[in-house]
Amino acid sequence: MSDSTATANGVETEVHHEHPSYQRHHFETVAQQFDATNFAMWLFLLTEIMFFGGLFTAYLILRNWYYPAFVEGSHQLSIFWGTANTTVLIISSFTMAMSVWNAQMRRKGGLLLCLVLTFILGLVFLGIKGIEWHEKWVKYHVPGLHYSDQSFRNPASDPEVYAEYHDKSLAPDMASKVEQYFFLYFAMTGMHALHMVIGIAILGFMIVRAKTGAYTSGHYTFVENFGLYWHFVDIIWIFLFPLLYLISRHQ
Amino acid sequence: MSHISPVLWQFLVKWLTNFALFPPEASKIAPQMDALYFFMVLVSLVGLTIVVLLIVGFSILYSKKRHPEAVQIEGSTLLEATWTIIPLGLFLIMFVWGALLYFRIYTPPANAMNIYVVGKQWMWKAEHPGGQHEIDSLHVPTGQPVQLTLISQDVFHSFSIPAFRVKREAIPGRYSSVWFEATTPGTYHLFCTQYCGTNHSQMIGEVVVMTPDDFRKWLQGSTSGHSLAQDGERLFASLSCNACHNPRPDARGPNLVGVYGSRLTLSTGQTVTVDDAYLRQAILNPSQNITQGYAPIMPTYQGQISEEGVFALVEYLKNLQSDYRIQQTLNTTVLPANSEGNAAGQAPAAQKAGGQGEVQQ
Amino acid sequence: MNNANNSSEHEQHIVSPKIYVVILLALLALTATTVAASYVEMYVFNAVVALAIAVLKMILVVLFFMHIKYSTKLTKLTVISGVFIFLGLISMTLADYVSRAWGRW
Amino acid sequence: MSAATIVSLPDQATARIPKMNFLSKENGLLSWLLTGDHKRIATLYLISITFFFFIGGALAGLIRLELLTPQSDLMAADTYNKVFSMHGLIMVFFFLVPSVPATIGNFVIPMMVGAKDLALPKINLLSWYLYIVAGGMMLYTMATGGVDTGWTFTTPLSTHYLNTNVISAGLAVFVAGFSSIFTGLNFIVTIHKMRCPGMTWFRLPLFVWSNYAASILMVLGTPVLAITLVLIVLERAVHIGVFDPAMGGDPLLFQHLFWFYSHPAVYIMILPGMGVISEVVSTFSRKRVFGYTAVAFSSVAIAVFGFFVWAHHMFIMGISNYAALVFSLLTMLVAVPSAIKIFNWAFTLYNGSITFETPMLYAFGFMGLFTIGGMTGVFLGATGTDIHLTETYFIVAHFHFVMVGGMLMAFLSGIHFWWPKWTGRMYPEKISQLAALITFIGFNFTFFPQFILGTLGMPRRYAAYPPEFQVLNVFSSAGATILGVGYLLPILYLTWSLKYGEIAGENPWQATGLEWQTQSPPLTENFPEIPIMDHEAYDYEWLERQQRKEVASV
Ligand code: HEA
Ligand code: HEA
Ligand code: HEC
Ligand code: CUA
Ligand SMILES: [Cu+2]
Repeated sequence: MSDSTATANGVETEVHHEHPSYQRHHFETVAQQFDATNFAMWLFLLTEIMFFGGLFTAYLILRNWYYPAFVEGSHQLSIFWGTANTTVLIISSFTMAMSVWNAQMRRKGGLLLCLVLTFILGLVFLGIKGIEWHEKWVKYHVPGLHYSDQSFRNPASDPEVYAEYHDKSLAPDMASKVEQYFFLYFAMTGMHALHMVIGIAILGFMIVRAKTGAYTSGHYTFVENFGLYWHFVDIIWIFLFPLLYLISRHQ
Repeated sequence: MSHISPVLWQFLVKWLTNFALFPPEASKIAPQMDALYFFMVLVSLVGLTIVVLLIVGFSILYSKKRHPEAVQIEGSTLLEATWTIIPLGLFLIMFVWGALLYFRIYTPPANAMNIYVVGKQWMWKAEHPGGQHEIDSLHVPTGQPVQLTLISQDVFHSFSIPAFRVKREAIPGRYSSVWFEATTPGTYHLFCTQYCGTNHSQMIGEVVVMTPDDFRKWLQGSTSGHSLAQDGERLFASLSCNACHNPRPDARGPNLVGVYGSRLTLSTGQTVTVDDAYLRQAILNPSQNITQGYAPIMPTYQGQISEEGVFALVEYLKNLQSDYRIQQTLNTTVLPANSEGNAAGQAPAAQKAGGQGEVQQ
Repeated sequence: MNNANNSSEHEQHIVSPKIYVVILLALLALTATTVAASYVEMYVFNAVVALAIAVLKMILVVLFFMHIKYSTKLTKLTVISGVFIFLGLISMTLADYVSRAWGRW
Repeated sequence: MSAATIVSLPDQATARIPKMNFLSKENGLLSWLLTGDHKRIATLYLISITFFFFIGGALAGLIRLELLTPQSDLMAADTYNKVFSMHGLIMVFFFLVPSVPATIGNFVIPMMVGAKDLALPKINLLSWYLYIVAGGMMLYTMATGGVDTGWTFTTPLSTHYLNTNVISAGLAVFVAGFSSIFTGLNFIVTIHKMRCPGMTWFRLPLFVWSNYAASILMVLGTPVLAITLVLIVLERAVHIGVFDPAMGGDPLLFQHLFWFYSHPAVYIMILPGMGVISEVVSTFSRKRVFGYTAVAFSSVAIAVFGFFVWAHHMFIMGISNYAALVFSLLTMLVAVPSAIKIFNWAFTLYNGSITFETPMLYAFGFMGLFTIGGMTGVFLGATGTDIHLTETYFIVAHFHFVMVGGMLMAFLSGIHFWWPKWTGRMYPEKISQLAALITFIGFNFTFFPQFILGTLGMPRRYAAYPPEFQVLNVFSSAGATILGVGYLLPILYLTWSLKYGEIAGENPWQATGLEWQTQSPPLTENFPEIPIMDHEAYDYEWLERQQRKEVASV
């Protein structure tokens, strides 16, 4: 969101007669610049809310219609991995918040550490997601591409899940609706993962720049705004986790 | 030019002699619709006149020549309240009036005669209860409320009869309905008004309104020999519905005699009234609404029955008032249970396991 | 140059790490709760509880990690209006679906 | 007209275009392609949307040509379907949505609020690039066979039954959507954070208010369209999805999501135009807008209520009748603020001192035509009459009255109004007044017969129609030719005026907005120094005092 001008060290931001070099020409004060970019970030997050809003609407309606299918679909997800991923993401949100704090306190080492941790946690999240997706692929649960509804017409054919939930077999028409569940599952987690990928890319960029001390000389707008983005992505997951994994477990 | 102008001239003459601002009023609802329509036209004209008068009047009165110096005014709460409240009032009248019409058009009376209509790219097929089929045309009598039950086989279509002022979308996968009562014999346009692909503009036909006598004659002249319900009965037997839905004490499915119009309690605890839409749903997506006390063992017939077939079954079930004939078919043909050639059908074991009739979320 | 408007406002409220840690622990605890709750058969309330916890977690993240608690009215209003329109989309769409079952339509 | 105009041009013999201005500051293609200057980006936008307007217009010409005769003889039905689909898509997403905001709004909003630039110049430039990418994708779609979904992408038609370029068209609109989101976002931030000292909310010109309202719609509405298009593309790609009834999805869900954006989008299309009208009507009647606050708040009211009426596009599509009632009621409510605006503008004329330059003529055209278009919208908003009128030419007439008679008129009004500021030169007055007149006449000829056609029941999107509708269609096509001339004229004389127009000077209209208190064309940073706002908007007395002071000091 904000500019990427190199930052001169030691510029006193409180002095207004001299503009620090990171202040863009069309802003009157640094405060104004910070305010404006911060507000812009929030507005951008609003658009993101609405973006996911469409998906949530679709999910709620279909879940209402095809509840039994959604139950068996969500039995295919692993609560263990889901919880692990939630934890990972929450911790990464924490390290991101700490990054902002470190930038505010102008502690370069701390900032770097926290950014790197966030980066790694983001990768871990994607890794776990990858494991889960891979399992879907192996079990023919990728709608449209690699799909069979065998496990729902005949749950016993999937001994692992069957042992845990003792699912009844679904009537064929209901069983076919599980594909809808997985379609939404992939659409939602896929969109979320896409946001993670973008976030991680930006994190990489920030780590490089943080090494040069870019954010620890008083101008930490970029870190703060990126933090907002990261937390937002976290919030999306906070909702995806119960929606996809938790709320449809009981028939 | 010279060879065009006579043509153009003919046109204009023809048009001026047949000039119309609105289509013929050939149904009972049409004059009511037109009343509201003309009320709205009137309000619009008055509103437009006021706006134009204000603009023209002020432009003349206060043009720079006449009125070189503007007088600044802040506004006027009173005036502004006026032109907030008056339009609001008028709009609310239109809303209420419109809503009344809407409910009238989409609420068929109980004594309406039902015609089934399937829309598909790019034709309309109508099925009369007496077994008469029509393509791209619809014959209806005057003086008799007619209800259309519409469905689309592929994409959205829209069944529009401008002379009746009614229109309803034919939705894929769901019944919709509309009704009218024709008043004037004649032939009227039938359009598909929802864009439905390449030949959307060819998905047209005609609605022929006849006096009841003529209509009766037409019905007799175009019968296909068996009624829709008879078609349905045959399907009911050949798809072996009667293997489960029969009056025997050990029947696996509920008895369907008199089910139409009754209230059912579902396994979720909800109650529903059985109408056409519910019957269709019960046949094609049986596991979506499980009747209380039964197992979800009914196979789906999605993809095995055409929409016309479903219409026939629905019509049959609607008129199913006694067990007698089901009993008959059962006695003459021995039907293997669950033999509907459903290659990918459930494993029998799974069906046994599915003996869960419990009340649950 | 006239920098008359809100010149010396650059100091952002700095949230102390202690609060961050507390929030982190709260979030983890809530995660554990929601997972545990999902194992209990509560009928409709499974969804209600899980979503309530998610909303709670969201509020914590928004208020503290995202500093809304310390930010201007405008930012608060922005967030609220976003949530409002989001709920509008969902509730009015669902209202259509729910009310279809009411009558014969 | 010379006797009764307010044009106050500098002495043409000595007048010069200021040497330093945003156009002359730097030269070379790169200085344009990498610019951060909102005025240059606005210029880029102006050129690009004009280009797309003429493509859309040429397609409209084809539509009208085909509809001259009842048979589909000029082109086959599938070609016709592609033509109107491309016409709708291009006109809506590549012309009308960005028309006033991205060009005029981009150009004047920073000046109006007294800022040097929009808050996020790079995002602004990015927005233009996204637009160009999207436009390129659209042209690609067109070149490789077009798309025939209609601009509404109706499922399941678009997802399973057509084999045209739905995916590339969908992605083009997706990208264009983000361009629009970024423009809106930028405006909101600028209006909140970049106002000059003394510029309180109620001193903002109404143009800023209405663009603010439109921006809210862009930021909150467009993403829903984006995700809907993503779902369509996925559904087409993997043949499974939530909109497909055969798989248990729901095509109505698509309608809900699509119209959740596309109804607000029609207000995105009209609100900025309404802002233009406020400026123009006030300036040429030398009066403060009657009931400033009411006009300002009505914009916001339209934006907020506008979000909750979307299902009036689905009245016969099988939504529940109760929902239809609610949405119909809300539609009636949202129509009221528009009525308020019309009357407030009319009363702005009262006791004014009115002159009739081209922008004012277009504004009058707007008021008359938008009243008709809006009132016919109410016909459609009432559930009962909608049953008869929906999906017919009545709708086509309705939306062309509001979009072409409304917004396009407002756009032309604004272009003429700010042209002197933009280029430093006047457009030729007489011929432009003629063009305005031609447009008005041509417009009514083209689209008024369509109301009658629609009432008679002629369905829209028909390549062939019953012969009894021909005469009215001939009228309509004839009108379109006149209209085409009316739109070609401005292009010609505006281009001409770039070189030969009279020098405009700072404030030819004697208007009060801050943008008029600086040189034309403005400096790159708009003002020599940041202005301080010490008077209300539309304070013509302040302007007079100011000028007397200047005269005195000379
Ligand atoms: C700029 C674009 C624009 C604008 C501003 C509007 C404005 C309005 N529109 Fe329109 N509309 C479209 C563009 C627009 N529309 C498009 C593109 C479609 C078709 C989409 C498609 O299917 O392809 C459409 C379709 C459409 C429909 C759907 C029809 C259908 O599919 O069945 C409806 C239904 O309610 C509707 C209603 C309205 C209403 C009530 C307004 C109101 O906001 C109008 C308010 C204005 C006024 C009311 C005028 C001012 C009033 C006065 C001066 C008062 C007069 C005096 C007295 C009452 C005394 N519109
Ligand atoms: C901003 C929006 C906008 C604008 C400006 C226009 C402008 C015009 N539109 Fe368009 N129109 C739409 C938006 C718009 N339209 C939409 C959204 C649809 C619905 C699509 C759908 O159903 O999916 C539609 C559909 C539509 C139809 C209905 C098609 C159908 O349903 O079958 C018609 C028919 O007359 C039509 C005509 C015109 C005409 C004559 C113009 C004129 O105003 C254009 C005038 C401009 C020019 C003529 C260009 C300038 C001149 C030249 C380039 C020289 C060459 C000129 C000639 C050869 C004549 N439009
Ligand atoms: C394998 C046995 C079986 C077959 C074959 C079968 N059904 Fe059913 N049907 C059931 C059962 C069990 C129910 C009740 C549970 C439910 O609602 O799904 C039922 C319910 C219904 C209902 C809902 C009404 C009610 O009272 O619940 C209709 C209508 C119906 N079936 C029609 C048909 C038709 C038509 C066919 C043939 C095309 C058919 N069925 C074939 C077992 C069967
Ligand atoms: Cu069927 Cu149009
Ligand atoms: Cu609308």
